Order: sequence, then C-alpha cells, then structure tokens
Amino acid sequence: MIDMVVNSVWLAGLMFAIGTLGVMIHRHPVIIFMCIELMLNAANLALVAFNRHHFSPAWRTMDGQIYAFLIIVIAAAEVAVGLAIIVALFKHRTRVDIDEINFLKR
Amino acid sequence: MAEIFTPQVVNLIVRGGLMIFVLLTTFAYLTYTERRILSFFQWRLGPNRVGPQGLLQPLADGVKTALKQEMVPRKADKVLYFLAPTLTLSASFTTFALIPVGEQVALSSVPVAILFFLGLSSMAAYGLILAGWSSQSKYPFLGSLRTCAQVISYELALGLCLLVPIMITGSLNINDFGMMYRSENWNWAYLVVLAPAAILFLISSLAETGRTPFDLPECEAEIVAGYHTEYSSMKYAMFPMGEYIAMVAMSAMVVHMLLGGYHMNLGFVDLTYWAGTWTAGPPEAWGWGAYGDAISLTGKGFSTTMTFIVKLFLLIFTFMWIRATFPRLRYDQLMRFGWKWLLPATLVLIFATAILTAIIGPVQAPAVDSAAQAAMEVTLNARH
Amino acid sequence: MFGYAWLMIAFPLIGAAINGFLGKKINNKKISGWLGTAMLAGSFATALAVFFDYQSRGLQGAERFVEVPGWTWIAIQGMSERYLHIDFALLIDPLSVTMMLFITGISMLIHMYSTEYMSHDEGLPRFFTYLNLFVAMMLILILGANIPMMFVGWEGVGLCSYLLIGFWYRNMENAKCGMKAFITNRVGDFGILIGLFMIFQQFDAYFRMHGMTEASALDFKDILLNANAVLSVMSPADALFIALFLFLGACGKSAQFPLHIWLPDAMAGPTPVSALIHAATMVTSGVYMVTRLNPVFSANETSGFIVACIGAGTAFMAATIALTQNDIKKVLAYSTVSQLGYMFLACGVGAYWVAIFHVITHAFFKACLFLGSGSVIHGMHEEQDTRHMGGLAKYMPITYWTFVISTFAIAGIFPLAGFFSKDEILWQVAIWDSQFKGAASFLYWLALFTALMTAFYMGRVTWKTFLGKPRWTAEFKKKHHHPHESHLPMTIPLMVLATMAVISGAILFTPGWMTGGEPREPLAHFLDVSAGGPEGLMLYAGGTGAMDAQIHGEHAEPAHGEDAGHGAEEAQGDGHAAHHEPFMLLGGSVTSTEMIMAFGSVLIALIMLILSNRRYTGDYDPKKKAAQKAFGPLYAFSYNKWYIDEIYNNILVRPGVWLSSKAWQIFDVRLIDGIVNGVAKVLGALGELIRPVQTGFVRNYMLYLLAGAVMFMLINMWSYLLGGAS
Amino acid sequence: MDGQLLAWWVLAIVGSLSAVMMVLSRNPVHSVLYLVANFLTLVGIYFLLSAPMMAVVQFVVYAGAIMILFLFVVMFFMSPEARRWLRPEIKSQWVFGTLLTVMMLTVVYISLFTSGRVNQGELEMGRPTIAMAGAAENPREELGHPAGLGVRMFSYHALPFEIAGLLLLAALLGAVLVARDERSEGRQHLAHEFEKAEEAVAEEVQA
Repeated sequence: MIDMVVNSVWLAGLMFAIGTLGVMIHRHPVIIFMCIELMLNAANLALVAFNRHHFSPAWRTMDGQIYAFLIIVIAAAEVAVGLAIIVALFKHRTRVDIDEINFLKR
Repeated sequence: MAEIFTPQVVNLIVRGGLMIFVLLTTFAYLTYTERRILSFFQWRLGPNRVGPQGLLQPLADGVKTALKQEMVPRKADKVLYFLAPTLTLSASFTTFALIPVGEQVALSSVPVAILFFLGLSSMAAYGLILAGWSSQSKYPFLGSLRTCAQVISYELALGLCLLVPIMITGSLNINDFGMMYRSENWNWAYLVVLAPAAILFLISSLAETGRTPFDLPECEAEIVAGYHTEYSSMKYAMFPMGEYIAMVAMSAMVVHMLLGGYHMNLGFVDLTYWAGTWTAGPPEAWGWGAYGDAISLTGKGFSTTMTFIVKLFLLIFTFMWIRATFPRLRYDQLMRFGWKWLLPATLVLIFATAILTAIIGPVQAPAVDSAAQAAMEVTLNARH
Repeated sequence: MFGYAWLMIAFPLIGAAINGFLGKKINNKKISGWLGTAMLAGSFATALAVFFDYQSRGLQGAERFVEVPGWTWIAIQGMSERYLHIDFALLIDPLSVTMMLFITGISMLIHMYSTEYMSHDEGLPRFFTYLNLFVAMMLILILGANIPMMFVGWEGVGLCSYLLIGFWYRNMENAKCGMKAFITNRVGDFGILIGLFMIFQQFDAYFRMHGMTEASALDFKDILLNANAVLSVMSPADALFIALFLFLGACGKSAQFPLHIWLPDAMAGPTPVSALIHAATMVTSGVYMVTRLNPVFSANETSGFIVACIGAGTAFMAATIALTQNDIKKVLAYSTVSQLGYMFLACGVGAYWVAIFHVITHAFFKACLFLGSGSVIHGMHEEQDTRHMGGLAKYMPITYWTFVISTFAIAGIFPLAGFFSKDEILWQVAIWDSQFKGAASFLYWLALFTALMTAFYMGRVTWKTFLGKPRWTAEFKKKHHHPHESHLPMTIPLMVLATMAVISGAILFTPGWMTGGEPREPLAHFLDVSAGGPEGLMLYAGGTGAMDAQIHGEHAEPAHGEDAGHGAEEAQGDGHAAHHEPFMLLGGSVTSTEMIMAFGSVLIALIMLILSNRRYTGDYDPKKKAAQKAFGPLYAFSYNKWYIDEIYNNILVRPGVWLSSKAWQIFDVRLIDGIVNGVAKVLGALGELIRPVQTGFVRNYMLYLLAGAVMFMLINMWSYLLGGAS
Repeated sequence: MDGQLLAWWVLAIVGSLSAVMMVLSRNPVHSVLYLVANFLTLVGIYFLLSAPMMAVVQFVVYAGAIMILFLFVVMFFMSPEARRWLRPEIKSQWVFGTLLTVMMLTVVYISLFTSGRVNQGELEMGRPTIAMAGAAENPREELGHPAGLGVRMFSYHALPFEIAGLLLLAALLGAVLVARDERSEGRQHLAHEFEKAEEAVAEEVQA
C-alpha cells in the first residue's frame, strides 16, 4: 500500500505543476483562480498522503488532514473575495483580461 | 475474476437493482398520485381513463415519452446537453443509496452519509445549471441562473438544519438518527429543537428540489419552462424523474429527522419490532445461504421498512398538499426569505440545540460508534 | 477567614467605576456625591466588622498575621525548583487594621463634606471617581500582603494625588503643581524600589540558603517572621542601605526634608483633597511603610538616628516656615510637614507604635483643620489669604469652635489628642537608649522648640482668621456683605472630627503619671507584633517564654506569660520604667520627670497661644508689617521657605533643561533623524533602480514568483544532494 | 496489482487528464467542469488514502459549493461575444511558463525520487502499515475518523480553527463589500475613481 501513498505525492506534484502552468498562460481571471484552486488541492493531496504515511499505532496523528481542512477554509475565503473582486471588475469593464488590471503600473 | 463477485458484491448489485426498480416504479406512480391529488384539491377528476381509475396512466405516459421525437438545438453544447439530465438523475438515485429504509435495510452505511447527502444534492444542481447553459438559449439560461442562485442560497439552511440531529446524536451517520428514537434514548425535550429543524428542512428542501412554492427555475409565466425548455422526449423525462426522487429522498430525510425513522416509538410503548415477531425467521433459514442477505425484508427488516414507508408517504403527501395550496413566490421574495429569515432561524436553532444538549446531554448510544466502525471496516478492509 | 475584607476595597472601586463610566450619564451631582459617600460608608462598616472580628478571635503570636487569599497574580517559573509566586492577597494584622479603620472613617467624612463643598463644580463625578479610586488604592497599599501589592497601592495613591492636585487642570499653575508632586515622588520611588529590591535579594538569598522553599521574599508575613534571623546575618552596611533607600521613598511620599517641596504646592487641589490625601492619609503611608518594615530600621542604630534627625530637622524647618505664611492652607501644609517630621522622629527612635499613634491623632485634628479652612474658604468665596480675613467667629461659629479645638489639639493642650501623642514622642526621644544618646537630647530640645513654634503659628492662623477686626476686601464686602456658615454636610464632619480630636488621644493612651502606676496603652498592646520593633517580633519567634527570657533575664519561667499579649505589655511597660535610664529632671523618679516634662510643654504651648492671641487680635493690621521690620532677614528667610525651591531650580532644573535641549538638538535632530532620512533616501534610490521590473502584468509577477521558487528549490536540492552524497 | 491500486491508477489518470484539459480548454465552462471532474477523482483518492472525512469535505465544499460558484460566475459573464476577446495567450509567457514549470516539476521529482530511495529501506522494514494501524481499540483513533478529527480540531488545533472562522467572517464581509450594488454610495465613488483612471489612461495614450 506504500505504492499508493508515494504515488499520490507524485500525482500531487504533477497537479501542482499543471496548475502553475495554467496560472502562467491564462488571461481569464476566473480560470487563473481555478488553477490556483488546483494547486491548493495538490497541496492537500500531498498532506493527506503524508498523513497516511506517518500514521501509526504509536503516533496516531491526523495533523495532515487537519491542515488540509484549514487550507480548504482558506481557499473558500479566497474564492469568496476573489470572485467578488472579479464580479466587481466585470461590472465596470465589458471585457475581463488579466492584463488590463494594471492600474498600479499606470 | 471470480473473487470480484463475492457475496457482498452480489448483495450490493442485487440491492441496487432492486432499489432502482422500486424507485422508478415509485416515480411513475407518484406522478399519477400527484395528478390525482391535485385534481382532488382543485375540484376536478384527473387521469382516470387508462385502466381502472387511470392506474395504467403512468405506463402509457412512459411509452409515449420514450417514443417521442428527439430534438437537439443546433447551437447546443452537445456533450453537456446530454450530460446534464444524466447528472441530475444519477445524483438523485445515489442520494437514495445513503438512506436506510429499515433496520438493516440500506444500500450502504457510510460514516459521513449526511455530508454525502448534501454533496449529492448540489451535484444534482450541476445538472440543472448545465442543462440551462448547454441549451444556448435565453430562457433556459435564465432558468439555470435562477437555479444556481436558489440552490446555493438554500443549501446552507438545509445543511444547518441537519446539524440539529447531528448534534443530538453525535454522529454523521443517518442510521444513528434512529438510535435517538429508541425508547431508551428518547427524550421529549428533543422535540423542542427537532420539530422546528425538520420543518425548516422541509421548507428548504422544497427550494432545493425546485418545487412549489419555490419552483422559480421553471416558472412558466416568465421563462417558459426554465432550464428544460429545450429538452424533449426521454431526456426531458429524466428531469421530473430526478426531481421526484429527490423529493422522496428529502422526505425520507425528514422522516429520519423528526418522525422517528423506521422506529415506532410512541413514548409509552415501542412498537418498532412488533411485526417482526410473527414473520419468518432469519434469511439463512430460507436456504439462500449468504446470498439471502440480499432480500432481508423479513423479521425486523420487514416491520421497520413498512413503518418507514408509511411515514414516507405521509411526508410526500405533505409535499403535494403544499403544491396544491401555496402560490409561487417572487424571486426577490425567495432570496429575502432564504437569507434573512431561514438562515438566521437555523442559526438560532443550532444555538438552542447546543444549549439543550448541554443540559440533557446527547444520545449515548453504544451503537453510534459500532455503526461507524462497521463502515470504517468497509472502507479500510477493502484495501487488502 | 477574613474573605469579606475584600469588600473594603471593592466598595470604593465600584463607586469609582460607576462615577467614572456613568457619571456623565447620571448627570446628577447629588447622586454622584452621595453614591461615593455611601460606598465609603460600606467600606467603613466592613473595616469595623474586620476590626471586631479580629479582636474577638483573640489571635496570638504569629497567628496575628492573617493572610486573606485572593488570586494568583504573578507566577514565574524560575531556573531552579523555587519560583516566584505572588498572590493578590490581603494581610490583616494589627497595623493594617489600625490604618484601615481611620482611613475609611475619615475618608467617609471627607466624602460627605465634599458633596457640599464641590456641589458647585462641574467635574463633581470626576472628583468622586478620583477620590474613591484613591481610597481603594490606599487600602491596597496598607492591606497588601506583599511588597508588589504595596507598591501598586503606593503608585496608585501617587497617581490619584496627581490627578486631584491638578483637578482644576485648566489653570496651568495647578497642573504644574500636580507635575511637581509627581516628579518629586518619582525621586522617592527610585529609592523605595532599590530598597525593596535589596530586601528581596537579601531575604531570597537567605531563604534559598536555608531551603525554605515555602517562604517568599516578597511576602510581608514571611519577611517579618524571619526578619530577626535574616537581619542577624546580614552585613550592617546592607541593613543601613536598605533602611536609607526605603527612607528616601518614605521622604518622597511623606514630604520629608529633601523632598518636602511638593506638599505645600499640592494645596492647589480642592480643600477636601488636601484634608484627605495631603494631611490625613496618603502622606502617612511613608510612616506606614517604615512601621511595616520596622525590623529593617531597628536593625541598625545609625539608620534610626538618620531617620530621627531628618524627622526632627524637617519638623523644625517646616515650623519656621509656617510662622510667616499668609495663605491659610499653606500654613496648614507646612504644619503637616512638621507633624510628619514628628512621626519620623518617633520612628527613628524605635517607637513605632507612637508614630502610628501620632498618625491617628494627627489625622483627626489635621483633617478637622483642613476641612475648617475649607469651610472658611467656602464661606469667604474662594479667599485664602488670612490677611483679608478676621472676625469670622461671629459668622461661622461651628467652624470657629471646631477649628479652635483642633488648634488646641495640635498645640498639645491637655487633655486633647495632640497632647498625648506629641508628648509621648518627646518622651520616647528623651528615653532613647542608643549610641547616639547625646545627640538624641539635642533632638529632644529641637522637637520641644518645634512644639513651641507649632503652638504659635497655629494660634496665629486661628486668631488671624477668626478674631480681630474684619479685614475683608472691598470687593468681597460689596458682593457678599459677610461670610456665611456652611451647611450641615460640611459641619457634621467638622464636629465629628473635632470630637475625635478631643477624645482619641486619651482613649488610645494614658501615660503612667496619670494612672498613677503602669501606663494604660491599648494601642501599643494591639500593635505588639506589627510595631513593636525587634522585641515585638520575638513574640512569635520563639514563644513568649523565650522573649521573656530575653527581656527579663533573671526570671525566665515559661509559666510567667500565658499569652503573647501579656508579654507585649511587659515589654512595653518595661520600656517605660525599668530598663532605660533616661535623664532625670530635678533628680526625681521617672514618673515625676515625665509629668514635669508634660506640664512644661503644655505651659509653653499655652503661653504661645496666648501670645499669638495678643499679637493678632485687637488692633492688628498686616499692612504695618511689624514682624517683617522686626526680624528682617530671618523673616525673609522663613517667608521664602528657606529658598529651597530656588536652590533646586538653579542646581537641578535649569541644567536639566539645558541638557535635554542639547540632547534633542544633537541626538534627535542630527543623528536619529539623519539615519531615518538617510535610510529613506537610499531606499528611494534603490526603488527607482528596480522600478522597470514592475510591468503591471500579473502574469509577469507570477513568472518572477515561480522563477524565485524554482531557484530556491534548486539550491535546496543542491545542498540536499550534496549532503546525501557525503 | 490489487483492486485498490487499480482504482487509484484509474482515478489518477482521469484526474491528471482532466487537470490538463482544464488548462488547455478554451471554453471556461468546460474548464470548470474539468476541474470538477478532477476534484471528484480526488474524492476517490482520499477515500483510498483512508481519509473519508476529507473526501466528503472535498466533495461538499469544493465540488459542491465552490465550483458551483465558479460556474455561476463564469456563466454569468460568458456572453457570446466573450469568445472574441478571449485572445490566445502570449507566446513568451507560454515559453517561459512551460520552461519554469517543467524545471520545477523536475526538481520536485528528483527530490521525491532521491528521498524515496533514501527512505525505501525504512519504508519496507519498519514502518507500520495501515493493517496494523487499523486495529485501534477505540474507533475514534482510526485515521480520518470524523469524531477523532473533530476532537483534535477542537483541542490541539483550536486556535487555528478559531482563526479560520474569523478569516471566513472577514472574507464574507469583504465579499459583500466588494461586490455590493452600484447604487450604494461607496460603489459610486469607486466607479468614479475607475472612470478617472480610465480617462487618465486614455489621455496618456493620446499623448
């Protein structure tokens, strides 16, 4: 069963990389957001796998899963605010392009 | 390959098939029942031509729907267009797999069944939303947007209502709600929070399944038929199918929450197993061996299931009654009701439950953990 | 046991909270004022209950120190197994019981007085907030079971004093007076802090060495119980320095010579404040502290002598200044300083209970005098200068008679309170048996001369104010025609205090020559363990038998003293009669000597009072400036308060101001600002350099972020792989 | 290869493919659905990793709630003309992004590979497997049991839990504030600011 745990960490790495790539290349802010969610989930997967790996009768830890829960909470909060920001942007500009949100530079 | 079809797997397959059959039949006859009941309320006759008292009407409807010409909009997103009704229906069916209908009569015993229940009800919402969007047409699109907002708004209240029995039993397993109604655990003070919780749950489940008075996603006067305007034939029939089964599932949940599940505890006497005393012995006695477990509608299973079904139909009748009685809400009324009234009310309820359980204590059922443990074994042992 | 004693502190705190937070909401001066008074009444009732409870229990020896547990305040885990554990607890012992009785009682009366006195003031709720808070702090100071608690109270009363001196803060002068008091007290606090630290260090070391893990070097009970043992092994220099540093703190709080300058200025506050804080209670906390830690002062005769010298010197100096002041409150303020000097004189010669005795009697008559002066000021519509008074007796009879009684009491006229306490101090100085015996006789004459002056200046201010021709200003006459007597809430406290000024001395102490045998001294007996000096401490150190053996030597029988109280009586009694060999007047016995001395001082006081009466009634006119002409430079020296303020100003204040302004110009402006601005400039330049990197495109930032992350990962992997290889 | 591992491989492959498709898809709605598919496979993987509670939370919160929000937002603003401005990505970004991502993946995988080799002996020798871990006397001690998780969450991790609650509240208020109706004053002010900024940009472009 060790295979599955180790493989899950590899899978987590892959998912994280895919998410990173998505963030790099996309223009639509919502998609970028989704890619970030994917990255967070990759981290969660790794945490759960590590927890499974380290769990033993002597050390009945569940910290990995609890961290994963907290990450989900943070993700939820982030989504709420992020989507609200995007909606606010949509209301003011007909087109939403991440490259157009650069007031700070101008 | 042989070891794949272990008795447990066969058991599951047989039970699943049985459940799907029963549910489909139930759906068919629920449409009939609803039409008759509505016509009774509205002082007219309803379907009474096909067969005695129109009893064969559902069959005829089914044949008609299946044979109708299928039309797909040209601009539709084809994959999603086909996926949407399937998603709705399968989510509803899966929901029912989580709900025990009698003692030992359930497809599964998941330790976190209630959360799954909530998740599946939002999965069904995916179907409705995608149906509207994939049609690429104005009315379905508006319908699906309405569905989306409505489901998100009312899901909160739905989940929070379920927290009340969870807090009392200390378990996320629906089976353990029954423990609450065993006479040794029951306390009439639970009703103080359980009754309002169940009623609020009923209200939000009306909204969640899109039934009157919250059937805004398919409001004829404004958006024709809402998200399924562009659907026809069997794909159309899958939406009402999913809706009805979801309704049954929600009613079953209310039964588990408030009406004592499959128990028959009248306070002074517990009639739960009264029928089991005279039916035949355990399934093994019938000579079916281990496979006999597949249809364990005997003994305790039989009496409890019957109890449950009676209560279930009481609830379903209530749903229909509400449909016949209440007018439809306006959209802003719906939102205001959901956010400003229902949600605060459920939060207050949760506080009350916390206080109540602190005073009289939660259910101390030894079975709470053993049931969870059984479920854990299923998930854990399967690995080896 | 005495858990309800907390109520005593709780009442004024509640009053302060209500008046402080809701005072503006209530917006009713009557309610605010009487609420504060009622809280103090509750406090006083609690104090009485504690007193009777304490008496009825008949506690003996070490039991007389009762700790009332509160809650854990500070708990620090130390390096070793012992750790610092400080409770917020009360210590009920004879000293604290005595103090709390008269503090709550007089506070109650003064609160009551203030409801009328301050009734025209807008800030009345604020006033009662401070006043209640002050009482709570004072009670914490005297009831605190350990040094940190006492320090909390010490600073708390300082704060309240500051707030109340500057109560009318819109006037810059008042605010300055408050600051002066605060800053002067800081000097004293420096001393007391060092003294307390040294006590902690010495006692903690002793406890550690002897493995007394239960004892705490901050707890009064533990300190006092082990004081004799610790002090016997402590080096004399340490003991001297502890005593001197502590005394510096006491000087600050109790306005003794180097640090006395703030008290006369503190008269800027409302008169009830002067009565309560700057005459009756707070200023005596120095005496309290010295008495509380009396073993430390008794340990070394040098320290006692220095305390006595400072006390007598201050008493003399303040009395000379008081002779020439014209402001009625200023005279009383210097009189307070002078009387505090007497108390320290008593402390210095080891007669702690006499010091406390004088604290009590002084609290009564000085509070009465201040309140009387307040009544006069009230009646004269904010006129404080005695040159513009005169002839008030006719219009303010109650104030006049209470004032006269208190004047007689402070002058030491038989049989008023001041006579007993002051004479006992003089007697104790006279019989002080130490290596400084010769100098002590000088102190005696100094104190006696001060008593003479006291009678004169008190008579001066009294007659000047109340008798003679009216010298009211034309403006006053035009506006108000004549002064008026105050209302009941003001006169009742006056009458009560005057009564106490008459009887309190005789109740608490009667000297031997009056009883015809052993002196009757209930206060001394009551205070045995707390203010008995080393002998008092022995009451619990080794049981009564051991103590008797120590004192009597020849007849050491355990059966002799059944109880410690009796033993204490023996100790005190012998202190009078047998064991000291004081100077004898006319070759007579001790009793006759004491009697003759007492009559002598009463005679002197009477003569002075009559003299001043002659001088300041009849055709007295301040415009003639007769005294000024007669005494010339001496008058100026006294009138200008020995030029001490000017000396401080030139030696300390001006150089300080100059130094700070230089420090500001050099360090703050050039160095610190220069560094800050320089950093900002450098960073700004750097920012200009890096600016092009900021494209404003989020995806670019993402790329940078990723590149950085990859770089870190590479470095990490590099070191990891290297580490794995080796 | 037993059923469990087989199931894992199926889920992993489906999940990775749906993740890739999410990134490559040109239609945001499809992207959302691919991501949902990915999350559903994660639900399965969590079950296999004996984290049922985690799985269900993933199911309810991510697949059920968060993604519906995404879908809602995407659909709300996916007008037919939206396709027009959804330009293809910039080339340089593609190149550098892919390069860096691949580098990162390589680094991670090399680390994983080496650490796996380092720890392999330990893994096979002594580390207790889940079969041993499964035999707890109290089922609450089981890995991933909801009750055990709850107990730990409210005891050892109470502070993070409270902070998370506070964070959610702040996010809720923030979301309401940001997405508030334009009719309210603050929003109007913000709109005004936006307009001014755009005018300034336009002027700059002209100049």
